Amino acid sequence: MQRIGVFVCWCGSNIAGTVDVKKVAQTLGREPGVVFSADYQYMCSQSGQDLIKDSIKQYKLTGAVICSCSPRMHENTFRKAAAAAGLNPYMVEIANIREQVSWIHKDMAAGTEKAIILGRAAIAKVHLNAPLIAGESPVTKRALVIGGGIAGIQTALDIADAGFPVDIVEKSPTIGGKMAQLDKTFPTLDCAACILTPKMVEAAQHENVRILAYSEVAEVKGFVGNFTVKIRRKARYVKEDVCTGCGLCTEKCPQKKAPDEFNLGLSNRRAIYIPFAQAVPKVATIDPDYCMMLKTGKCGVCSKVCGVKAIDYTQKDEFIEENYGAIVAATGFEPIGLDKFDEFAYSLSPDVVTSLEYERLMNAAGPTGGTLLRPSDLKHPHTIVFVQCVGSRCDEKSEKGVPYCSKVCCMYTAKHAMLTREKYPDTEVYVFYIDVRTPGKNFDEFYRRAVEQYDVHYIKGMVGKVVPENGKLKVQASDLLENRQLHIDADMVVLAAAIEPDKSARPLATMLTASMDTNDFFTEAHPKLRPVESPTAGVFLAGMCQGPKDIPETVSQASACAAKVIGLLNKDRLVGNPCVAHSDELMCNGCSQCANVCPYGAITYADKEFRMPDRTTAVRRVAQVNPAVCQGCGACTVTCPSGAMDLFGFSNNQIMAEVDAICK
Amino acid sequence: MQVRNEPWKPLIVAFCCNWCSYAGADLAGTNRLNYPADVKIIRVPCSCRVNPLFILRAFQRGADGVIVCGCHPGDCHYTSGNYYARRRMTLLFSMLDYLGIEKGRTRVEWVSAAEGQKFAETMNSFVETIVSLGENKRLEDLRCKTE
Amino acid sequence: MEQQNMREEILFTANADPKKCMKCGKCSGACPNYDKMEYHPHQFVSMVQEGNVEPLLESESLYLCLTCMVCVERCPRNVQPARFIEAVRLAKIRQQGENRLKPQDVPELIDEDTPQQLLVSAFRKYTK
Amino acid sequence: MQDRMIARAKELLENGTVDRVMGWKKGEFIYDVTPAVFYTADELEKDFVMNAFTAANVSKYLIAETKKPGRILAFLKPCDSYSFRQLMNEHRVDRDNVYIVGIPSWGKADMEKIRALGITGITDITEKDGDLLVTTVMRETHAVKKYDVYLEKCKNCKSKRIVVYDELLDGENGEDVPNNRFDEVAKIEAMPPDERFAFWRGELSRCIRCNACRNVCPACSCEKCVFDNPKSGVENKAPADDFEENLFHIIRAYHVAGRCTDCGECSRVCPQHIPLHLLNRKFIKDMNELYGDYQAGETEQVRHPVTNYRDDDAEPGIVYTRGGSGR
Amino acid sequence: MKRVNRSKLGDLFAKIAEAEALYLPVDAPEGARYEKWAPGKKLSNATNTVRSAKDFFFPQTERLYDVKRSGKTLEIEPPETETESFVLFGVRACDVRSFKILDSVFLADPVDTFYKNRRERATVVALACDRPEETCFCGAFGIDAAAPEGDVSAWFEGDFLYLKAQSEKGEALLAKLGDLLEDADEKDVETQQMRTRWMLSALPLGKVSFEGMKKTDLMDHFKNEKWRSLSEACLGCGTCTFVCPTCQCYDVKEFDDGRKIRKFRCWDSCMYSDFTLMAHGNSRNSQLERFRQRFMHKLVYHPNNHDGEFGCVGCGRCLQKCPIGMNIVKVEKALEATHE
Repeated sequence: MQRIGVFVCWCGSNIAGTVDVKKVAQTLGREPGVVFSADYQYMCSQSGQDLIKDSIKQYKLTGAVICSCSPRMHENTFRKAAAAAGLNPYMVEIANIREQVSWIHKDMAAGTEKAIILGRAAIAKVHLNAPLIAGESPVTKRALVIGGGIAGIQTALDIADAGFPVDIVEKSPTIGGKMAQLDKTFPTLDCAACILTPKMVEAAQHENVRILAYSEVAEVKGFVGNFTVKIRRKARYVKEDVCTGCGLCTEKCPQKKAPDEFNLGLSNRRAIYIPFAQAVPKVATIDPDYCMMLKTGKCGVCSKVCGVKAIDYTQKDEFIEENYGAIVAATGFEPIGLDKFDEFAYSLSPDVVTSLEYERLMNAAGPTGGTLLRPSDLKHPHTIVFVQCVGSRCDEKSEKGVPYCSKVCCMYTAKHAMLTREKYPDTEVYVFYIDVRTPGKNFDEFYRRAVEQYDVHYIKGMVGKVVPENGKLKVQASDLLENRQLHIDADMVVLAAAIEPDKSARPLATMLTASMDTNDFFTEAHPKLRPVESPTAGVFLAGMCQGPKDIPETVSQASACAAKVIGLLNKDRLVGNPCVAHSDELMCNGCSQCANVCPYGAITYADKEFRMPDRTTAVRRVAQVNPAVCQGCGACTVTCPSGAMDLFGFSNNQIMAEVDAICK
Repeated sequence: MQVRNEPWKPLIVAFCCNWCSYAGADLAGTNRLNYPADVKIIRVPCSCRVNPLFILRAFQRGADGVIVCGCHPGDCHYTSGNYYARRRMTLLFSMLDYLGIEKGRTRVEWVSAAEGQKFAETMNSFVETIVSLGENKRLEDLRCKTE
Repeated sequence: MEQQNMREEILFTANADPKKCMKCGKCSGACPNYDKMEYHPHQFVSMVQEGNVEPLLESESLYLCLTCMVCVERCPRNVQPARFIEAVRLAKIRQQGENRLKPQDVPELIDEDTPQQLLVSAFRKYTK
Repeated sequence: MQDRMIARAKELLENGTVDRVMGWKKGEFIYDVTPAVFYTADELEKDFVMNAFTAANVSKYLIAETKKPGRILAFLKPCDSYSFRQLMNEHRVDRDNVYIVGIPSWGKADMEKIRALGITGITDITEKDGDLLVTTVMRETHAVKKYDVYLEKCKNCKSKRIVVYDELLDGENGEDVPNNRFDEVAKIEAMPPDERFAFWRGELSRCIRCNACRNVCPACSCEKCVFDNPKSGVENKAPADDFEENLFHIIRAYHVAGRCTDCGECSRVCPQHIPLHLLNRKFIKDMNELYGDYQAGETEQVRHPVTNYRDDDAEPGIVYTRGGSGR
Repeated sequence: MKRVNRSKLGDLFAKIAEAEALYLPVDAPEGARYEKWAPGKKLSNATNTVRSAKDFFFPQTERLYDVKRSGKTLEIEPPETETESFVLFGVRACDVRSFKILDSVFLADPVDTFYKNRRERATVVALACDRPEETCFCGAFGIDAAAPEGDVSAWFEGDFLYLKAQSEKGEALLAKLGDLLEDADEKDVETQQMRTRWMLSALPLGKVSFEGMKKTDLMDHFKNEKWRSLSEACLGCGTCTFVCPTCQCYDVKEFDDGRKIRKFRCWDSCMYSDFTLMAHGNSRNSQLERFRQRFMHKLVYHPNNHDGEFGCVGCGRCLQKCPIGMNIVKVEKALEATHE
C-alpha cells in the first residue's frame, strides 16, 4: 500500500477562487492510502516545494499527488522537489485543477466536485505507480556523415573541429558533390571550386576526419549513441594508400570511350580515371564497366605505367564495421530525369541541356575548357533560351515532375544569363519564367542586375515546345504580358530541371528507420523547432536531402546539424525517458505486430528459453524494447492483444484506474 | 454515476494526447473558455495509447460518452500514432454501432495545441450530443449501479 | 443568363479546377493555333475563373481551338484548358437553343480554311 | 480421399520426409472426430479419418507441433491453409518443421444441423454422392442433402485455394469462390439501431463464457489471454452480466481484427450457437470497405489494416455518416 | 398415477404458475433451454436442454456479499435471501440424478446454504425420455430414462401427460392441480417404457459400462500413458464443464467498481489454465494434467469417495458439444483397453 500525500495549490485566487481547496484537501485526505493532505497558496513557490519535501520526509510518503496547474507547466518542478526529498520523481502525479477546473468553471460546487474527482484519479494512478529510473546508455564519441557534398563536408568539419572523430562516407570516388561541378555561385559569383576545394582539402587533412570515398552504407544497427554501421568499400582496383594521384595511368589508358560522369556525359574519360583535378582523395579509380583488363583480362597498361605499383586488379569490395554515436544524412540531390518532357526536345537535340550541364559547359575545367560552345557542332551559340520550372511545381495528377518548388533554379538561371551576357555580349538570352522567386540576401538585387545591367530578356510565360530544325532550335512560347506567342530560333535551350532527393536516400532511410515524406525528402523531427533532426533519435539531416536549399542555407544547416551532433557526442551517457514501453517476455508470443507499428524501430525479437510451468523448457520468440530508442508513444501497447507490451508511466492498469476513479 | 435522487448529469471521459490536445485543453483554460464540468480529461502520451478496452471500461463504469482527442493527422509528435488511433477508433466505433449502441456516444476529434477554442467548442458540442442521447444504458455494467 | 451563373455552368461542364492554374502560360506556349485565336488557352482558364465569360462566348476563338489537347498534355498543373474551351463552346451552343445549325446547312458554310480536324471533332461530338 | 491421404502419409513416413502426421482420428460416431497426431502406418490404417465431419482446423496445433523436434506432415484444407499462413506471418509456426499436403475441401457437415432436423437416435451416417444417409435406431433412413447441413463456414466458403503447401493431394489448386459472406452482416447493418441492439443482446446473452471460440481460434494464440490474466484488470471467468459478454466479444473480435482469416471455427464450436463470425466479419467488411480489400493469411504481408495506415484514411466519424438504411 | 390431456397442458402450466414460478425447456436458437413459463410458451420437444438443469441450484454466477467502503471503514452487505419456491418441469432422468451428485457435494458438511436454499424451494417434475439420442448412456450409471426419479415423474404417451408423485413435495404439487387431473393406470406407460429401454440398449452406446474402471487401482489410472494422446487435442475450453450437469467446481472472485467490492462465485473449469491457481503457482500445469483431473474426478475419485457412485450421469452433452470430439466414453474405452 502506498503512503500518499495530497498537496492542493490555491494558485493565489486562480484556483481558490472557484475551487474550495480546503474541502478538496480534506476529502482527498480520506481516500484510502492518503496519509497526508494539505493546501497552500503557491505550491510551486520555494516554500510550497519545501512543504512537499518536508512532508515526504516526515510522513514517509511513497507517492504524491499535486492538485495544481497543468503538468505541462510544473510537473518537472514538483518531480525535482520530490527527488530532492528522496522520493522517486515518477511517484508524483498532477491533478490539473486550474486549466481544467478553476479557469473554465464558474460554479464553486461543480468546480470543487470535479477537482475532487480529478484528484481521486491521480491518487488511483499513484497507487499503481512504481519508481522509474531513467535508463542510461553510453555514447560512442564518433560521428558518421553520409554524403560528401558541401553539406557533409561542412558538418564533418564542424564536428571534427569540436574534437570528435568523423567519418564521411561518399559513394563516388571523390568528395565534393554537386558543388564541385558548379562554375560560379550566386549571388556573389565567386567560383565554386575556389571556395569548395579548400574545404575538401581541409577535410582530407583534418586529423579527426576520415574520408571513406567510393563507399556505401550497407547496414545500420543500434540506436542513438550506439550505432553500428557496416560500410561497403567498393573496389577501386587501385590501392588508395599507395596511389599518388600522378595521373599517368589516366593518360595511358587505351580505353577512351567511358562517359565522364563529372561532366555529365558531355565528354569522355578513360577507364581509369580521377574525376577532376582537385579530387579528394586524389586517387585513380578503375571503372570495371569499361576496363579491358577487368572485362577480358587483356591490357594491363595502367599497371605497367604505374610507378608505385598501386594497381590491383584483384581487389574486391570490402566491408568495414564502425561504431558511431550519431549519424548525419547528407545525401543531397540530383536533377530529375526529363524523359517525360519530350516537348523540350532534350533527348532529340544535344543543344538542349540541363542547367547543371550548362554549368559544365561554362566551367573552365569543363569539356569545352570554359568556352561556351554548343555541344552539337561546337559553335558559339548566339541565341540561348532558358526555361524555368521544368518539372517543378507540377500537380501530382499530371504524373510528371515534382509538386514542390526547387528553390534554386531562379537564382542560378539569373546567374547563367548574367554570366553568358557578360562573357559573350553578342548573345541574346531569353529567360522564360512563371514567377521569379528570389528571397534571400542580395538575391533580388542580383536578379534585377541581370535584367537591368545585362539586358537579359525575362519573359513571363512558358515554352510550349522546342523543335530542332536545320541546326536551330525552334522555340515556341507564350509571352503572357504581351499576350502573344513567341517563336524564337535559338541555338541552345537550357532547362532548369527540378531537383529531387538522391536515389540512395530511400534505402538509407529504411536502414536508419528515419521517416521520409512522399517526395523522398527526409522528414525533420519538427518542421520549425527541430529542423535538423530526424524523428529517429541520433539521426540528423543536412542539406538537400531534407528539402531544396541553396549553398548558404545548406552550409548553415550543416553547421546547425553539427552543433546538434556535438551536443549529443559531448554527453558521456544518455539519460532516457523512463516512460517507455516494455515487454513482458512471459506473456509475449512474438507475433511481431508491435514492431509493425513502432515508428522508431525500437522493438527487436530474440529467441529466449523459458522454463514452462510443466517443468519443461521451451524456446520462444519474444519482443524486446530498446529503451534508448523508444519514445513512449504506446502504439505497440494497444497492438499487443495479450497486454504483454505495456508502457511505464502510462500502463494499462494505471489508465484503467484513472477511468475507474473518474467514473465511480 | 450520480446518486439516484439527483437529476442525471452526463459523465464524459476525454482521452487527450499530451502534445496537442492536452495542451489545447490547457489553452482553453488559459483563455477561460467554458465547457461543462461533466468532461473529465485523462492524459495519455498519444492518441495511439488509447486501448479500446479503456473506452469500454469507461462505459462499463458509467460513462455516458467517451471522446478521444489527438494531434491533427500528420502532426503527431510520434509521426504516426494518430493514424493508428484513427483506424482503431473507426473500427471500434463501427463495431459499437453494429451492436446497436447509440451513434455519437463515442467521438474522435483532432485538436492542436493552438486550438483552445476548438477544444472548448468540441467539448460543448459533445456534451450536447450526450445530453440528447441520455444515459448510457446499453453498455453499462449492472454491477456498478448504486442499489 | 447572368455571367455568374454562366460561370458555374461552364465550371460544371468543364469538370476541372481553374484555381489549380499557376499562370505559367505553357498551354498557350504550346498552342498550335495561337495566332489565330483572339483569346488563348490560358485566358480561357483565367477568364472563366474570373467570371468574365461574355467575351469568350462572343469570340471566334471558340471555333479556332483545334481540340488537339496539347494544352492538356503540357499543363504541369493538370488544369486541362481544353476542357474550359470545350465547356464555353457547349455553353454557347446551348444558348443558341433552336437556332443551332442544321447538318444540311453545313456544306454551304464550310470555309476552305477551316481545319479538317475541327470538323471531324465537331461531328464526333455533336452527331450521336 | 481418405485412402489416398493414408497412402501418401505412409509414403512420407517411410521415406523419412516426416516422422509423424497431423490428421483427424475416428471417434465413437462418424462425427466426433478428433485432431490427432499419428506416428505409425498402423495407427494411420486404424484410426485416420477424412469424412464430411473433419471440419476442425488443425493449423493451431502446429504452433506447438512445429516447435517439437522432427518434421510433421499436415494435411491442410484451404481454410486451414489461410490460418497457417497467417500464423507464419506472425512467426508462430516454424515452416521448416512441417510438410504440408494441401487437400481440397468441398464442405463439411454440421451435426447440430442434422439434429435440428428432428432426427434422433442416430445409429449410423454414411456419405453417398453428396448426400448423407442417416440411419436411426428405429431403422429409418433419412437422406439429407449435405449442402443443407453445411457448417456456416462452408456455406459461405471464400476460397478453395490452398495458399501454402509443399504438395497438393490432387495436384491442382482450387480457386477463390464467389460468396455472399457479408450479406448477413449487411442485413444487421441495415436494421434500426434498437433492433440491432436487441438482436445482439439475444445472441450474446446466451454466452456461457466457455471460451471455446477463443481457444479454437488460430489467431488467438496469445501466451496468456488478457481475459485469463488477473493482472490485466479485465480478467473474468463468467458472463457476470450483460456488459461482460459485450466486452469479451468485442475485444475478442478486435484482437483478431486484421488477422482473422474467417475460418469460421468460432461459430462452429459455440455450444450456444452464437453467430460469432458475424462480429469478425463485421471488422473484415469494414476494413475492406475503408482500407481496401484485405484477406488475412492470403499473402506474406505482415502489416494488416490495423497495423497500417494511410495519410488519407477516413475519419472515425464516417461510422455515423456512411450509407446503409437504418443508420 | 394421474393424467391430463395434452390439450390442457397450457392450463396445467398456468395452474402451477399461479402459485409458484414454473421453469421448463422451450425451443431457442441454440436448441432447448429452461425458461420461466409465461402464457404462450411451449414445452420443447428436444430430448434435452443444451445447458443442464443444475443452473437452478448452482447458477453460473452468484453474488455472495458486497463490501462497501465509506472513507476508511468497511461494511458488509449479504444479498437478500430468495424465498420464492419454484417448479422445474421436464427434467430428464439424467439431470435428476445429477442433483443427487451435486447434493453429495454441496449438502455435505459444510453445507452450502445458497445451494440448500434453492434445493429446498424447488419441486422437480421429471419427464421420461421417449426419443433418446445416440449420445445417451445414462443406463451405464443405473439410471432408467423411462422411469425418472424426482418429486413427480411424468410421461407423455398418446394424448396424455401421465404424472406420478414420488415425494411429499410431489404429492403437494399434484394436490394443488386437483381437478385438472384424472386418475390413470400405470400400465398405460409401460409399453413406452419398454420401447425406450430397448432403444437405449440398441443405440451405439447402449453397451457402454464404466464398472471396469473400478477394477484398476487409482494410481494405475493416474499413470496411464493414454492420457497423453487423449488430451493432445484438448483446447482447454470449458464447454464440457459448463454443459455438464454434475460439474460443480467454482471460483470466488471480486468485482471492484470503486464504491463497493462485490464478492461472487462463478463456475470454474478444471480445463482452465488458472484452475486452482494458488500463490505458489499451479498444481496442474499442463493440459494433460487438467484433462486427466476432469476424468479422474468423475470416474475414479468420485466413486472412491461416494460409495461407488460415478460423477457422470450419461446425459451425453459433452459428446455433442466438445469442439474437438473428445469425450468421457472415449476416455473410458481407452483406459479400459490398456488393462484388458
